Amino acid sequence: MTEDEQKAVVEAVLMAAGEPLALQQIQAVFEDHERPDTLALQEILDALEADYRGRGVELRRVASGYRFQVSAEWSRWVSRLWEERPGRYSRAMLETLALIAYRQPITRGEIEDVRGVTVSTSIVRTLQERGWIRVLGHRDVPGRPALYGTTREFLDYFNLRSLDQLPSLAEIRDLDSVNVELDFGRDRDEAASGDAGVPGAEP
Amino acid sequence: MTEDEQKAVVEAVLMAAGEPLALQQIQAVFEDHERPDTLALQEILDALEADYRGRGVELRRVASGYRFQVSAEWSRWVSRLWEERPGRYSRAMLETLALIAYRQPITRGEIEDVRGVTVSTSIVRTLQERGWIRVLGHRDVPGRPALYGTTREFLDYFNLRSLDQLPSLAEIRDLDSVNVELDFGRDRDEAASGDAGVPGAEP
Amino acid sequence: MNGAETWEGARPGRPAADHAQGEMPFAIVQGEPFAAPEDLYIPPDALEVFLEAFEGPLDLLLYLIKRQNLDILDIPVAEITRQYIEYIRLMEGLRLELAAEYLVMASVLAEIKSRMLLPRPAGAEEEEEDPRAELVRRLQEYERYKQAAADLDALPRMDRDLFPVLPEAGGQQVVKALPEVGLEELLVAFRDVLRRAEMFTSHHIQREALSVRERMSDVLSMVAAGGFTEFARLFPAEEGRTGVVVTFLALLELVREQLIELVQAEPWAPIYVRAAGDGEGLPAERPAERQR
Repeated sequence: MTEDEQKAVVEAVLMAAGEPLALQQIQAVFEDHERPDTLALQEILDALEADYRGRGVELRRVASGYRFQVSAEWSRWVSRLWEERPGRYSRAMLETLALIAYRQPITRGEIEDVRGVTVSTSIVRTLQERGWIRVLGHRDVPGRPALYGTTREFLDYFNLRSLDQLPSLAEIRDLDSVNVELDFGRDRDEAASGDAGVPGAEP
Repeated sequence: MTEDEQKAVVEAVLMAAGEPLALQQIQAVFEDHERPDTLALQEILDALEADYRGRGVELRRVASGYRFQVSAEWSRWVSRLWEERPGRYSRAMLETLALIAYRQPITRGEIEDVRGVTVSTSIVRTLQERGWIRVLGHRDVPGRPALYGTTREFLDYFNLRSLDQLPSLAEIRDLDSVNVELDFGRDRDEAASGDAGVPGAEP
Repeated sequence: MNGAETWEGARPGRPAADHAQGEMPFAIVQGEPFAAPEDLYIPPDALEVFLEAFEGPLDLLLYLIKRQNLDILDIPVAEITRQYIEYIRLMEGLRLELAAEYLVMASVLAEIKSRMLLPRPAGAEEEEEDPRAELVRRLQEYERYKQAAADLDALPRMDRDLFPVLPEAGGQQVVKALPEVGLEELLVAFRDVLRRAEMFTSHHIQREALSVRERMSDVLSMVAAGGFTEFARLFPAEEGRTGVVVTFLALLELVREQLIELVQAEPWAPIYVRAAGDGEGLPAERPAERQR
């Protein structure tokens, strides 16, 4: 077995192992007559380390041996591999957000009064985590419910300078007659997510 | 972002993915302004493929995209890392899989006709669970039997880019070759039309 | 030709020994060739092993043919049938469970054999089909897929010949992409909820109110930090006249909704704003540094 072949075996074994390998573990995959001694193996490892310097992966020595790892430099890109496809917000979430935008400052109880159904804690939390709503204060009634309002991020996201750029009620009422294609898109979305109000993405 | 950086990102992403990545999947990890177009990405992939030629791992294009893998050349050493030996597939399973691969779309009854024995439900289920075959539709005959075909995962697993990389089927000789006075052309035609469109089938 | 030849007899150039001598096929048992002469006791499990080695009657027939180096296109049906039946009998004698397909094949062979022995009518040979044709086709068809299966098995495949690379990739935590929402989507949702609540007919919400409501939120969050905010600080000078009006309306609405309180220690003293229920006494000193 040539040195190049030994090196290829070491590279292959380290790549496939999925965990750090000690020198003895690497040596164990060789048959007796082809096995590099510790010194030769160390040289091979040094050479591999040099080969991979500045590349997408690197050979690193850790406590329990050697392993290949994706260079930290590129982890930002690699992590995008595992990005989940974005879900969709439920109808309940959108209605809650719209009511907070138009009627702020507003408590959860007041939203529920208008919607006629309970507003789940998770909806409120999701909107807060998204940075679109915030607690402005608390209404001075028993239970001191939180008063919600929209944020700067909300305006930015929807590309608004201020809230009064939102359409008026009259404009909203006419939405269906003006935006036929808009309605179509909504219906399709509903069909895709099963049913309006069924949480698509909310946790 | 320089070309070298793009190349390192592609290398890191492919190494980390653990499965074949399509060009679009690789492009998706880049932000808009740094993303290589398809041509540039293809060049990067070609360069990476060349970089790894003759080494312990190789960049291989299979059905679902590109994947880094430990070359078959070194599998003897790599498999010594693990106690467990990979399972063998029974001839019944391999023959069933081969018939589905070469003759798709094909029903279970048609497989049984060729093999001369019953195809057990468990074989079909196992192949489906492995993700190697899928139901393509149903033949429009009484009982509406399922038509099976192979998947991209099947090709990926067997290191293939497409069905026409499968080894060619042996030719079917007819009795003409020894028995010229007899006309068995009908049989040959039947066999040929049964294999229509399947790679490696006789002309 | 005299018109009375059988199919079998008409076959030219085939050594007669081929079908005349009828050797018993043998099995491989524990790696050793296993001869099975008629008079020898064969342990049942050995035959089980043997039978398991075959994928069915076609496979067994192929074995019998290949083993004797016979041309698949020119099978000595009588002899092969004899060997095949002998096999089946042996299995049955040992009460091995035999798949029905083996028995079906036995009768197919017997039928071909009898057709082969029938005299061929003279002059009709062009239209006549070799009784073996269908069997030969099936055998070849099976053989090619048997070979294809072997070829498939020989392809380098994952987990046996190829292995995925598994470098450490730093946790692989899933980054959850946030859903996108279009403004239209939001507005349609709003329209629907208002419709349901029949609020289009009421006068709860006016277009003008929006800037006021926005300002209400701003004021509320300014005073929510606790303590007092000086009234005048709520009117940024750069907003001009409109800004003053909007803020003033917002303050009135907030007072009306009992969300804030306005406090003045004495006439002409500075007016302070605080969140409702934030019931502390008036500040002795100006507390306004806490805001903004």
